[in-house]
Amino acid sequence: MATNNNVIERERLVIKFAGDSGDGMQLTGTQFTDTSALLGNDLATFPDFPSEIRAPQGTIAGVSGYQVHIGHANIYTSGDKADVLVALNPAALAYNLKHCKPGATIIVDRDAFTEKAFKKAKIDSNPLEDGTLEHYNVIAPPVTTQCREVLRDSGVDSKTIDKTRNQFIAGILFYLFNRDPQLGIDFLAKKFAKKPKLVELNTLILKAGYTYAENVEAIHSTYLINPNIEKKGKFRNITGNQATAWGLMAASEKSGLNFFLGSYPITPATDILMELAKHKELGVKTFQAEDEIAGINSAIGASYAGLMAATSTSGPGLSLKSEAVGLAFITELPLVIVNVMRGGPSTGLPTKTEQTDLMQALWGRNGEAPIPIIAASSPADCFNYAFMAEKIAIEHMTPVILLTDSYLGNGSGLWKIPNMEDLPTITPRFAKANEPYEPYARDPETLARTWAKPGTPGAEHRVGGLEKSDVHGAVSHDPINHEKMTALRKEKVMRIANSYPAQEVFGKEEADLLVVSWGSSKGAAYSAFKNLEEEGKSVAFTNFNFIFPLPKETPDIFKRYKEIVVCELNDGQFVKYLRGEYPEFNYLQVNKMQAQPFMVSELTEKFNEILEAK
Amino acid sequence: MATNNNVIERERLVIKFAGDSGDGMQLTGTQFTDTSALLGNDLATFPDFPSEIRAPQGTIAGVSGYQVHIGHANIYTSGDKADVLVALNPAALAYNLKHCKPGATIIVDRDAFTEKAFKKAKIDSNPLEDGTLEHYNVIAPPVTTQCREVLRDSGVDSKTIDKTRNQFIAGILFYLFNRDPQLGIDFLAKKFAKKPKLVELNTLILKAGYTYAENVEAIHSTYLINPNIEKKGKFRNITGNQATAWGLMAASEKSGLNFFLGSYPITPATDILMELAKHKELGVKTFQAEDEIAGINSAIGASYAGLMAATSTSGPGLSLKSEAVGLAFITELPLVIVNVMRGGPSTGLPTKTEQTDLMQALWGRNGEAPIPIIAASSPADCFNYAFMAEKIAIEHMTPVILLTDSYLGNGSGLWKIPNMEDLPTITPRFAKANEPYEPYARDPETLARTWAKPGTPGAEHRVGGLEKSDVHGAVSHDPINHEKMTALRKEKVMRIANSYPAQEVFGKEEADLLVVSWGSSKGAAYSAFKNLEEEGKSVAFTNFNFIFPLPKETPDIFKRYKEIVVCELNDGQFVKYLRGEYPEFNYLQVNKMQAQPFMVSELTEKFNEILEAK
Amino acid sequence: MTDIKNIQKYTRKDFVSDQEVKWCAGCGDYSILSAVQNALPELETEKEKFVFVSGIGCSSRFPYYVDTFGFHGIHGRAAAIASGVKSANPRLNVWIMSGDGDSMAIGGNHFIHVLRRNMNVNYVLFNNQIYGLTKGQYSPTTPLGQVTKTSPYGTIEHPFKPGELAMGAEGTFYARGTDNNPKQMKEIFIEANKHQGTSLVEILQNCVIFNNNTHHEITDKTTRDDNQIYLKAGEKMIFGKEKNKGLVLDGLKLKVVTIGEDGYTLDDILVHDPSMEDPTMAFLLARMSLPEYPVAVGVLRAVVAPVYDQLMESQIEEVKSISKIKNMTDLMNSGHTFVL
Amino acid sequence: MTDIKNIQKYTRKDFVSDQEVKWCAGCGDYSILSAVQNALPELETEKEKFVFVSGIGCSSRFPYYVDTFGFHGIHGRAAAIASGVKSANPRLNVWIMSGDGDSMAIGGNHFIHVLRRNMNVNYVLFNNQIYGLTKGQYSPTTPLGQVTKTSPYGTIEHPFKPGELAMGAEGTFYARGTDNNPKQMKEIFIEANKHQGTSLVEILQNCVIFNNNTHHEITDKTTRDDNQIYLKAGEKMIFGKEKNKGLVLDGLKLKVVTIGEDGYTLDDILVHDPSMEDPTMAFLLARMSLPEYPVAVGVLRAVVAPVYDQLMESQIEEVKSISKIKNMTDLMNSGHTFVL
Ligand SMILES: Cc1ncc(C[n+]2csc(CCOP(=O)(O)OP(=O)(O)O)c2C)c(N)n1
Ligand SMILES: Cc1ncc(C[n+]2csc(CCOP(=O)(O)OP(=O)(O)O)c2C)c(N)n1
Ligand code: SF4
Ligand code: SF4
Ligand SMILES: [Mg+2]
Ligand SMILES: [Mg+2]
Repeated sequence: MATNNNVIERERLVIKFAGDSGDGMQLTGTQFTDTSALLGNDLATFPDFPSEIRAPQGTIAGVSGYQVHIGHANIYTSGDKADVLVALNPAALAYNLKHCKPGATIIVDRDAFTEKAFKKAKIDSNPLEDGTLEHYNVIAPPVTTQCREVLRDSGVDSKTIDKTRNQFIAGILFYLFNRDPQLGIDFLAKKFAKKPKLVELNTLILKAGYTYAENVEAIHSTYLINPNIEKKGKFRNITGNQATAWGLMAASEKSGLNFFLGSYPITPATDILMELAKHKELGVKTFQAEDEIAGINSAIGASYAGLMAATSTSGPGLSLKSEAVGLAFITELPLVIVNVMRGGPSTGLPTKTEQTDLMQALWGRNGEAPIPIIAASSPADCFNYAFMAEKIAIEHMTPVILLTDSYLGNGSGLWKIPNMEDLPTITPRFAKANEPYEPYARDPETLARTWAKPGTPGAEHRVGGLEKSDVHGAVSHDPINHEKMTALRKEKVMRIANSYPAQEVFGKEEADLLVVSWGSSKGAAYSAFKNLEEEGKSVAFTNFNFIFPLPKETPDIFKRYKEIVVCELNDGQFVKYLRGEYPEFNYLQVNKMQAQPFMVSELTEKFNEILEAK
Repeated sequence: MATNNNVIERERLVIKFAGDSGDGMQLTGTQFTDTSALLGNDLATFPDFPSEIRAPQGTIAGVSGYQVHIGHANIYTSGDKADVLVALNPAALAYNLKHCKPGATIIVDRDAFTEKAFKKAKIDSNPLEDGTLEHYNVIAPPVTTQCREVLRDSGVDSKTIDKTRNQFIAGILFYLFNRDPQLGIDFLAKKFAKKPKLVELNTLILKAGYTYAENVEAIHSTYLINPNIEKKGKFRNITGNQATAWGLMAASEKSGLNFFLGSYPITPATDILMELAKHKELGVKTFQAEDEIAGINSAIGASYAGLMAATSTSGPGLSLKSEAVGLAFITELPLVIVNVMRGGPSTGLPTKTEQTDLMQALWGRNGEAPIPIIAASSPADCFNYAFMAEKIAIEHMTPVILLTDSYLGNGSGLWKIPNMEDLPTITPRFAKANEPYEPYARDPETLARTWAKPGTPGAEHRVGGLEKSDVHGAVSHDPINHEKMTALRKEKVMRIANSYPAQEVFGKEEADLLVVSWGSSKGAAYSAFKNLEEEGKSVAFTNFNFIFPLPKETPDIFKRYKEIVVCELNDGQFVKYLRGEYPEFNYLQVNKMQAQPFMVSELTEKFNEILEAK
Repeated sequence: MTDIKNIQKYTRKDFVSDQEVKWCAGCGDYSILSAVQNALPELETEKEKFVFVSGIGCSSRFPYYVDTFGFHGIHGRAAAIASGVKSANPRLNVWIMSGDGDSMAIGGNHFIHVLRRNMNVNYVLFNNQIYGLTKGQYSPTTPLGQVTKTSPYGTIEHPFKPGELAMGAEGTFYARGTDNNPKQMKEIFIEANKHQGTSLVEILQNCVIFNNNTHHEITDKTTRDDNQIYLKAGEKMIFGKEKNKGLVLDGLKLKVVTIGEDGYTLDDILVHDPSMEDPTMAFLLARMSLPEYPVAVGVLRAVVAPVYDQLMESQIEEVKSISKIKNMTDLMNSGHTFVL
Repeated sequence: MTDIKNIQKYTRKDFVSDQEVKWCAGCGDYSILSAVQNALPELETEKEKFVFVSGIGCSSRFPYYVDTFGFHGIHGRAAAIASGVKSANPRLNVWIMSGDGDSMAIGGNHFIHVLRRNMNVNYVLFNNQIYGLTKGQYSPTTPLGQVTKTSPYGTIEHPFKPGELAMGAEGTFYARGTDNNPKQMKEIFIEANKHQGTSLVEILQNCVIFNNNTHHEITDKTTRDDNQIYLKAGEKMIFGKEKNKGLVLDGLKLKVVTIGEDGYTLDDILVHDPSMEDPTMAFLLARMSLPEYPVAVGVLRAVVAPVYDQLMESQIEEVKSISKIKNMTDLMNSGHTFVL
């Protein structure tokens, strides 16, 4: 372990890895992340792809990144600006410099800073020499040369050698963070378990990087991030998309129903389909449909057949599904529609994040068709909300829309592995064989109708998209019946709020400012609130995960605060919705339409402005 | 002409024709309507189909109806309950009696009241004899017998003879309304111009009916409805769907652009496609697509190619189009999306009317994509608003949603034929050949971009669903550019409100109650307001046709009234939208979810309740 | 697979629901309904295992009238819904009932994909060459040039032939019947049900109101012997009132010959083999149309091929049998975990 | 139709846009782009009359790179957008550029309908048998059993053959080329452009990243002479390194023979005639696959048939010429009007 005179303890640090897609930045990022977790740090990560198409190497458009935020403190976002930047070529440096803190540590491969590379990156002079990096702490070893030197006699070609460059940097980082390099080597051994040669080469390079760092004078001080002591138990690092998939699967196990996903690939939701497709060992059925419409309709069919069913998509796909969402609603069949939001409108910015599908989720279908909407707030809690969405769908016999987004779906964080026994029960109410069955008879408490699986003798019945008569379910054009059914369907959904957990409010009971966020804005908004609270400001914070129906205590909470500010990554959809629901309050709003997550710093600033303006 | 001692002058009257679909009620209704128009009455009509499928003859489910509201006074709705009911079989009577005023005149064919018919209609005893009709003025000639008698020697079979029954009734009606039967005969001569035999038979029967009425003692008094003197000029009776089609065609002629419709049939919007398909003589291109998605995408293609383009559909079809609406929005191409609303959710009540697609129109697509929304208010003004929708689309380079509904689309009213010269100009701004062209350069006033038709040399450019850089239109993932483009697209749409006509307010400048309606609720809401005004109540009225953006003076109007009540055929969508936009006002609401238009009486009652509760 | 002895003996009546049938008098849909209701008791399947799925259209009202499980879906999506039902529970007996517009206009994509996947369902296509429910617009099977409500000057669209499109989509079963031949329809439905995979049955159906007599030349009792050929496996391809006409192969074309004329004898006539894996013969037979050829009815193609829902089940069973992960607890605790 | 003498002489460069091409190094799309850019100058059409329409996918980025009018649409809808462009203005030269997922998964319905209608457009199908843009899920053309990101245990879906499906949809033109044969691609594009109607050109395209070498056996330079047969109108169907193999008809099947062996001579070998109205031969040729047959490239089918956009125009002209209604004023004042 490094013993450096100058060890700085830090609460939290942001490290950004950037390079071409072939540079192994994703791998190095994961290695760093896993090691941090092993050492007990809390963490959150977020990959940053330039666009769906792989752009030419060495260009700005081709830069792909991976950001990790680690902390002794609890971590709620993947971090604002970077404390440490790893940039494997000039384009990666040029693109990311504006996302670094002043004085940040910058680690580059000096060998990659050639005239040819500058041209590709469209920069005029060498940033290592032209003063660009004057105010940064630059570590610029000749990584390529070093790697080729170390592996000169290894018998592998230089292309293969160059692919180990990232491990030289990893070695430097292990030193810089006062970490035992053996942890990194263990990671490699696991990762490349089937390719011992790769393990050998990369291990040599990692060690070389570490040694280099020990010797070089550029490293004046190293960082120490102590373990997070609030988190105890068994954890894993999980992305939001994986957590969503697992939450659905856990709900399936809990309910005793097999799971079916009908889906069509679309960025950034595809991972959910891919994750679920892996788990045939748990009986998961994935149907990769010909389009989004077939995706949801097949899921409706599976739900009719008595399985726990879901469909997953992103904005444009949700548009295509909207007609069928109405069908699921009027047939009152359980179905979870996962929508991983991305930058819109239309194809928009498909690899970027936004919260712009809220109104679509609320209203995007014909007729009066109110459907419960739930939004997750962190990669890890996607598990819980996916689970909850299924529980509500099944127990209340309704489609449910679960909103996550690119930031949550692709980002990761530490997730405490639950005990299956501790998860809530999920109890489907099926029609029994040879008992009288009325398709639209309802449970008096929830108003849910009874689910009758084909194969149940005596429960033969017909459902469909036409309005049906109360209880009996015959096709009905009777005006009074329509009014009644409309009211019943709505009331059924409104009653879901009866079983919500209490809406959590952080900070003061009464205060000058209540910060409100929903879904994935929570991390940044909460962190900004925390900053203000620490400064002694009169603030409180609440985040909405249950979007429709809203928690009943919402107005009671709102009325305790002088000002309410609603933060969201759109042009003001949630705030407009709140105004429609609770027009008695005045709402301020913070919106960002850059298809990028909020930064804690910008929110802190905004909230301070509001408090000062008072 | 009938000279009856007892002629009652009436301001307005409602006549309902009901029978099996084969009974010619539509024909008799149209004959009566046209004659009324010839005589200068104002009028509105509304057909009432039971369901899309033709149900078995003689059953309640099979009853098809046609209601006409005629007046010396201005007519704004197709009428509440009927003053005169024509019921060609017991089922038609049983179904419609509840829609008749007390004391209404009921005309039936006595011969149709057989045991067999009662069974089909599921009634237990003969309503002509069991007291059911005690409080009505019943005219019950043996129509079938009479017709067979009259045409005994005509050489046609009894099936053909029975099809003339409706003209016997027509004869009675001509007498009852003090009308010259020759008008009815002229109508037949025109209608069956190519079938002289039919004209002959029907004329004989009409005359027989008239004679019968002259003699029968059941007719104590006859009605006279004087010409409406406020309406002057050349009129025609037009349905909302036809008026929509013609409004689009008129816009095409005015703009000098050929017209293209990409559409897929769906009730109740199909008539628009069918009407447009007829007008190849005016160069109209109709593309009956394989589905709604192809319908709108072909229209987007046609718009890109430089034609005036539209797509027409109803609720579920709008859902399917929602992804492509976003494409039209981000490519900033002119396109009118006509949505003829029907009962939802899902397939719902496809032949019935509702205003439940407002929120879908506002929000039904991914990302921030604000699109202008216009709603028509009467069958005749569908022409103007369709024209306006195209004008806005073309001059502001944006898709526009035009909302009508089943009530407007299938209903009809008198429409004053405009002079083409009097219609506003429509001026497309096309790129010129061999001049520099930037796809996202904007007109400084409207912010509209310039339209560049393929075929224009030098204007070659690419558009698409991905976010584009300001001015130049290259694919852009730049965060700041995205924020800017989002704001520009919104601002462009908001500026459309600069060119709106003033929002009309009827009644008092300041009052206790402002009645608010939108779209097709106008007729009933206005009539109810008129009732109250005549009673001297402190009321005013305003109707919204421009839904998004709202007229700028809206809050200034609202603030002049103590109470605001919003009437709409849904669960409260417009009112929720108003609350979101102008939360400073308190809104009362009247909603109806019976997939039936408002009755003037029920609104009058509600408004009175509100005024009294104060 | 089903345990036959436990299945009660059903009659037609067991499959008649209490809903009033709401088609126009004289509509061809009635006879299709009754042929299906006649066939069901012979399929040796418990009543509660049947699921009828439809889209929207006159024909799509079908499920309401059969007293089994039924799903009246949305326009064009019957095949997608049915694919979900069948994948979810391969032990159900799933029928898709759909019109030419429902299947080949808005539903065209699901139509070709369900065939390609070879989902084990029975697919009855009611081909009346018109949109009935919406009152008479042309459909993708309406003949070129026909005047309809949306083609007042005649359509300008070349129509699909359903059987041919099915071959193009690699369909494994295709049969054709006519609405005025209930006995034949019943036979075909029974065959369709036997087939493992997507059994497409096109019924030439008459819409009396909006497209009356569109199939008249083919189906009329006075001409049908000459204008139809009923193909049966293993039998000669013979037709005609006198049973003296037959089909022979002439290069890559079929040719109608009269037995005993031009030197053709019974031996020259082709023998029908719907089980040929190569779809070319079925393609030729499906394409036959008047006046050059009689229209083929009966089972044109029925070949053995892998079935989607069965592959899905067996893949799951296989993975289950070899995986060490038996439940969510195993899964969540597998791989990289950290104890803090 | 175009006035040829007024058209300037273009070179490839005229069709290169200023946008940076963003495909992976080694992607087959590059050579397709350059083959198209090479073909365009020879089509005797003013540059501003070209419109390239695409959906979404790696391949669908194509329009950005051609310096003409371009529309990068939404996923699966290129054919629908292009149908609108072409119907609106039949004088434009419209190209659809679309991937196997874009065309045959989400866009399957528009694909079969544009073929059926025979809209006069050129349709280039980039078949890499994978979803490239979304990073490697199986597509409707991925071979059964292939492991991909969404089929970790192998797909259970039987794939489409694009040419066969096109025949099923009554397509009038079908050609196949390979991304590593630019000269041939250029020839095919020129032929496609000549054809009046929907000219479907399938290019076997390599996705180096997610499905590398999927067409390797067919396209590899060392084996392609034996594994491909380049069909040319009026020429014998001969292939092989030694040009000694050929195709003959054996009943309803094609058979590969060696000239000079088993008694087969050059005379026995079939002559290619893409203009045969009957699609059966094209169906057989399109279906040929390894190892039994070589894969057919070149123009497999090109037949004359009515063209949608032309019919639309002529129907309008005809009605215009006979109608008394010349403008809206005439129309609004026709029929039943009332002067009050
Ligand atoms: C999304 C949607 N689009 C359009 C319609 C209207 N629609 C209902 S059925 C139908 C076509 C019916 O034709 P077909 O499938 O041939 O059935 P048929 O009535 O002839 O039996 C149409 C266009 C609809 N209900 N939903
Ligand atoms: C409505 C919608 N659904 C899904 C997607 C995601 N998506 C984009 S391209 C694509 C498939 C691409 O495959 P292909 O068409 O074969 O093109 P390739 O990338 O292989 O050239 C998918 C699933 C999308 N953009 N929009
Ligand atoms: S409209 Fe045609 S298809 Fe529909 S029920 Fe009537 S006859 Fe049958
Ligand atoms: S992912 Fe495949 S298809 Fe897409 S650009 Fe790369 S190599 Fe080409
Ligand atoms: Mg049909
Ligand atoms: Mg592909």
